[in-house]
Amino acid sequence: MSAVTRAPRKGTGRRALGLLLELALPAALLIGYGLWSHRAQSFYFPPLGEILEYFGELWLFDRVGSDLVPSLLRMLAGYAVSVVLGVALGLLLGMSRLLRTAAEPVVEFLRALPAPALIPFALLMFGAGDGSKVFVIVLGALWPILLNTIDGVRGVDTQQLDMARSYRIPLAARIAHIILPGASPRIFAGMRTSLAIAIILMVVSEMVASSNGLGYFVLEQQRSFAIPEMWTGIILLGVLGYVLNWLFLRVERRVLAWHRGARGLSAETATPAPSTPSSTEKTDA
Amino acid sequence: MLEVANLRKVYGPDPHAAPAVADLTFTVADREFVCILGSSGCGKTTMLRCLSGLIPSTSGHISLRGKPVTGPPDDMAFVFQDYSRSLLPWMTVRRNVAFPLRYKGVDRREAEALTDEALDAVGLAGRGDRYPWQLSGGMQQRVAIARALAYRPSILLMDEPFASVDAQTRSGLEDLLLGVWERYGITVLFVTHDIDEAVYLADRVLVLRPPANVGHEVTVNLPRGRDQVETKAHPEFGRLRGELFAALDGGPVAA
Amino acid sequence: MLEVANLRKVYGPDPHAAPAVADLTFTVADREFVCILGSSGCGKTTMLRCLSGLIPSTSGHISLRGKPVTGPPDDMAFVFQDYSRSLLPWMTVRRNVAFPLRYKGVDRREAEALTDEALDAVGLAGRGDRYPWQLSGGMQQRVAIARALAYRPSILLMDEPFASVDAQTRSGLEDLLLGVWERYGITVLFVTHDIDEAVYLADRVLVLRPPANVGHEVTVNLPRGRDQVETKAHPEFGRLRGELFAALDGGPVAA
Amino acid sequence: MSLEGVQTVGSARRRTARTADGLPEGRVRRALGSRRIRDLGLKVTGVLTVLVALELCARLGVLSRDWFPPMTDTYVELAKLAFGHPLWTEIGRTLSGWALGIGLAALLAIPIGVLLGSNRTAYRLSRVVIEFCRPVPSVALIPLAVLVYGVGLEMKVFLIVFVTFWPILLQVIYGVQDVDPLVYDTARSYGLPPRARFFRITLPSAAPYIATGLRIASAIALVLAVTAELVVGAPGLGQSIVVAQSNANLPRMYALIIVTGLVGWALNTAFQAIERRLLRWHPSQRAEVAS
Amino acid sequence: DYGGDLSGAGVSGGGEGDTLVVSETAGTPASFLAYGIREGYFEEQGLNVELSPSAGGASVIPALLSGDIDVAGSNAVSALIAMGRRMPIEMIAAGTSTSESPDDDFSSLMVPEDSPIESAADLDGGRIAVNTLQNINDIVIHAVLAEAGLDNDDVSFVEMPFPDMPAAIERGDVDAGLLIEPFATVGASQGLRAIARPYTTAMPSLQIGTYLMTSDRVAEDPETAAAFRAGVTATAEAIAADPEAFREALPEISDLAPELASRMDLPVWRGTTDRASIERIHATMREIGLTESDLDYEEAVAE
Ligand SMILES: Nc1ncnc2c1ncn2[C@@H]1O[C@H](COP(=O)(O)OP(=O)(O)OP(=O)(O)O)[C@@H](O)[C@H]1O
Ligand SMILES: Nc1ncnc2c1ncn2[C@@H]1O[C@H](COP(=O)(O)OP(=O)(O)OP(=O)(O)O)[C@@H](O)[C@H]1O
Ligand SMILES: [Mg+2]
Ligand SMILES: [Mg+2]
Repeated sequence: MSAVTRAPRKGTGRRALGLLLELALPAALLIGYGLWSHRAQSFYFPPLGEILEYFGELWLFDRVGSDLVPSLLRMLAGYAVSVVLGVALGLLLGMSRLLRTAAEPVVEFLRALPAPALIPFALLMFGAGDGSKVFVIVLGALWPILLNTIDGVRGVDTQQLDMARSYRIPLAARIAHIILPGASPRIFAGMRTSLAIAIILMVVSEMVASSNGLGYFVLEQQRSFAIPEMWTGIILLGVLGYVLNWLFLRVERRVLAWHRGARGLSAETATPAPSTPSSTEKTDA
Repeated sequence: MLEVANLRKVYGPDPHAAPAVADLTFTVADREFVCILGSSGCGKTTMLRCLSGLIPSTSGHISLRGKPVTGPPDDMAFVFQDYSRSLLPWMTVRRNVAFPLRYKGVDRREAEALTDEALDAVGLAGRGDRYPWQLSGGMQQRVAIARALAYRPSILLMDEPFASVDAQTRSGLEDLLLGVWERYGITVLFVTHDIDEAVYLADRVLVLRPPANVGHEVTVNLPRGRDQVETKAHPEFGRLRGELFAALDGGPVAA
Repeated sequence: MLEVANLRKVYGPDPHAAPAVADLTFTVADREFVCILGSSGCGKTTMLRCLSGLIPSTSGHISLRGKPVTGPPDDMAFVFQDYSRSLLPWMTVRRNVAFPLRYKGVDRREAEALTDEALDAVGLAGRGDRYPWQLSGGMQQRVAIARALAYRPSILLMDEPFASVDAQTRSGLEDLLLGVWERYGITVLFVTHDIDEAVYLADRVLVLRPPANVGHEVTVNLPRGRDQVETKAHPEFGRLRGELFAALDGGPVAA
Repeated sequence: MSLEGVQTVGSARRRTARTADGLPEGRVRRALGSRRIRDLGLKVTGVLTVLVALELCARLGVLSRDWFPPMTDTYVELAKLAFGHPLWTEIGRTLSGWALGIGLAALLAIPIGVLLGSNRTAYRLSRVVIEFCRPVPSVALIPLAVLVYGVGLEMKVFLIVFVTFWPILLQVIYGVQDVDPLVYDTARSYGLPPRARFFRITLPSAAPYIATGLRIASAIALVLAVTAELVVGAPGLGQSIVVAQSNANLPRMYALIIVTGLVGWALNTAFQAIERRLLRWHPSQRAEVAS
Repeated sequence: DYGGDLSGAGVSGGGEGDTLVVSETAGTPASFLAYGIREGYFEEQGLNVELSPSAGGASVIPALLSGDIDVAGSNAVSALIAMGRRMPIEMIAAGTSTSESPDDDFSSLMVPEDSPIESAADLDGGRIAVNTLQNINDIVIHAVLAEAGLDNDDVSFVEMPFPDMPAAIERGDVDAGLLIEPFATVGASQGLRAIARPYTTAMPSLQIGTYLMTSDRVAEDPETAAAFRAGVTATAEAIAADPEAFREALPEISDLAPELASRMDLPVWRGTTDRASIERIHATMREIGLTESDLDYEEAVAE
């Protein structure tokens, strides 16, 4: 582990620089938009100042309890179910050719069903409460995790599996210690994609049969042509996505530390960067 | 103990393709140390994989202690030729070695002891907390060997296990292996490209010829308690070496 | 031609950690054949990677033909120790050998010819259309060698390139390499664990001791036009072998 | 042990082995021929299981008759639809949006993904924007898309690109970061120029990830095409669903939803066929090719 | 069997000149236009109308502004909200209206058969399903609640598509739902009970639907707007004169099941915009806070 974590000493200066770097593009875009929207006076693209004003009014912290929190809870519940279900099913289908073949048409069929068309079904099965919303979220967020898990499981190095078999590692341990870690880079890729999809579907699900939540809010504003207010909702979703993704990456960094090391991504040995064989590494020396 | 009869293995779906192993028949006695020599690509690895039950044979019969082999038997350890890919990159060296022990029913304390002992024996005592990808090639190979030794198998299959270590270390590992073999009475099948090594280690040397059937078989009558200097100076050693060299080079030599 | 001065390489972000290579200084002349011996983990691979510009050194200076090395130089070929991972699984053997040629500006026709010639030379003439993972370990290693030879480098770095082939093939490859070296006048840095091989091939043998600084240097004065039987029977061969054995074993021996 | 003996026994065996080949060979070939059929059988079984489960649910009253049309009605409607050309026109309309959208998204996301996956600076520069845009719900953007692009094909394509770009991008980034460094070193040591490294090394290495990404995106794109049609009424399957729904023609609505699912399945099957060809070399496909 | 487009797009009547793309809410409103096109009332005006069904309400207004469609079939509330936000649109013709008498109103506020809710007064604190939020539903339900001394803030609205409402009401996911034809008929057949006829309660002959064009277009090309209005009026008159002919045509011009078409209550069409309705709706909107601006009727409606 120790070789993988960064040296603390040079950390602060570099971190500040990194932060600056990360904020450069968003800042430029915001300024650009601000200037453009001020001049354009477009109805659907209101000036930045106006949006921010409404944002403060609405979300600090008027509607946090009434809309944001219920939305978040639904989303987290849906995401959690998706992860558990996706990884479990993915393992099953990835390891068994028989099950995979049998389930393929059904899975692909379900995957292609549009969420809005499924909402009626969800309403019938789970009622208009949170159940149906979680269901819709799961039905969208499940697939990236499931597909990545299946493909990840199937792509585990055969040499490692042979090793495990030759030492007669029992199935459960083989799953826990070889198949899951081996597939974990892909599972994480799926989970990260799903995180955003879960947020999107949270909104979609709240657009029907709902009386609170971010989706409801956005829809209500849209219906009443309250465009700046609607934008605050979209911005809030972006912020939400960013924060959740940041948390996600922290976890991933932990879990996939070995992978970053083995793949030379922890700024050590050869970085696969086309342009930076020396530049990034010289700084380490 | 191990009986192989008419073993044949063809890769891929077409049974008419060139076989990797064809018509291989031999037996290995309990506690025997058998070395296998053969040119590159003659089917040694394939044979070991079939014997270990990792891949099914196309036809023929393999039995271990009288029971046909259908999957990896208990108490077997395998050191793969492609050692670097057989180590798990997400586990430290120590955990790589200890990993199979847990599922053999060894308790944690003992597993620790076995792991430390094995790592120590292969000269990696201080590297337990590294990851495999932080080690040199030879070290990785020794981790794979340590894993097999710590497992205390009763049958040990080794596929060119010392290919990436220096001569010095190699001699040490040879003697280590002989020590373990004698102490625990295990059966060893050992693939190597080094004729000296084969003669030095083995009770019997099989020479495979493509597609792997036993082209030549040499019983090594050198006294046990072998020694790197003494044994290799023994006149019989030179004779066996010459015989194997000839067998590898040309066709079978009338013994 | 190649000058290495005070080379030091520490893995990881902490420059105070134990170095893999420390304070290494040597030079290699143009068209020289230099073999490198050293115990497992002493830093041979690390050294080659630094020389090739694949990884930056922590400190010290490397220059090739007078120019400092910052990235892989042109006309260099590298045969990696972990050959199986250096082959691209999505390309057939033939394409694995041929693909670097395209980017060297060799036209398609000539690339074909070079590829066929190289595959033929390493004894894989009929296997061009297979994928690497359908080959035995030794064959994979030979594909990596063929790729390097077909590339017609002017400097060739080889990291235990013959570790997985049988003695027979190994001798053949040694002679092949010597032939190529003589014909095309290339500079070779060759890491091996086999002392005989080192003496047989080299103009000069460097013995590295952990952390890799040159502990001993032996100039091989055996006549060129070497021959597996004659050269190895030469009395000087035996003497050099002994000297290197001692150097690997103990401390530096006054030459 | 007499070696001559071994030799003769060996050659005799070789002869018998050759004659005995006929048997296992026939079996293998039959097994091969039947694998396709067996797979088909498995798939049909899978589908039938679900259909029977649905029918059971309907019969046992889990799904009320009042709210669900009898499945048989839906099937009849489906059969009727399948023989009329309007259905195929609608599918064509939806698919043209799908194809353009996913094509454009892939064209954008793959190079950008490779860049971001291999260049830390580029990644850090764009990270905030990416993570901010990713969770922006497409449905909320529909009015804006309609305003800028109208209700036609462009709007659909814009929405599809906006949404599917992210999953593909992420998969590519993860794929690029999973390239074996030794493979990369090989390329560098042989002096491959960056372009060649991209096409020869990075792209094939990341291909399994990209393939998964495309399959994920393919379904999302279809869902989005239909959703856009549903919400704004651009012509296509989605609009047909709205029309059927507004007219309380539930069998047709469900039949159309089933058609959507079937289209998704067909697209995935096509993707998988391509994947099997292109990724022959990958462990995930090897097992199916060899032994 | 299925001669036309499944999505109903591209139904157009002859007539020379440019095609006028009209987007109208799928279902009965779209059928109205389809009938007019089929009977040639728009062709008579020299218009070549192409019909594109939509989900209706507010969502068509962006499409109108983008120029992709020429005329948007929406409802008065969405239109007034948009105008209140200074969007450059105008009403050029009237869409659906409610009938004169509550008995053949095409809308119903429905509750489960065994519901304790007997009248609007019992709705206090309840959840009411509506097909779109911030819309005509708010206005008409306000009227119903106002009669019982309640206000819109005393209930909460839940948006869901009409087809899902009967089930949701039955299950108790919502306490009541505002259904229109043909779903009110469907609901009744599933045992739902109507407690009010909100549309007629709000105002008999209340105009709900409206056709919109951008103000620029109306200013540039008043003839087209007038021609379209004339076509709508002609169609409306034809249906008023012979509703049964329209009813019979329904299964053909829409996907409506013939059995439903014969049973359902039809809305009423009028053609020209009804000033009283618009003013009434606007007043209620002010009251419940859907808009803050004043109504400038001459600006809002082109006649
Ligand atoms: N990626 C890495 N990260 C950290 N340490 C490393 C890494 N690679 C090698 N080392 C360490 O550097 C030292 C030298 O390794 P190197 O691979 O150069 O040895 P070598 O001489 O090639 O050995 P061998 O003959 O076994 O291949 C070893 O102690 C090894 O553990
Ligand atoms: N997965 C595979 N698919 C197809 N052919 C294979 C596969 N693995 C090995 N072969 C072929 O089988 C033959 C025997 O290979 P094997 O690996 O058993 O050789 P080996 O004796 O171990 O050689 P080496 O000493 O080089 O490791 C070779 O011709 C090889 O090409
Ligand atoms: Mg082998
Ligand atoms: Mg090395």
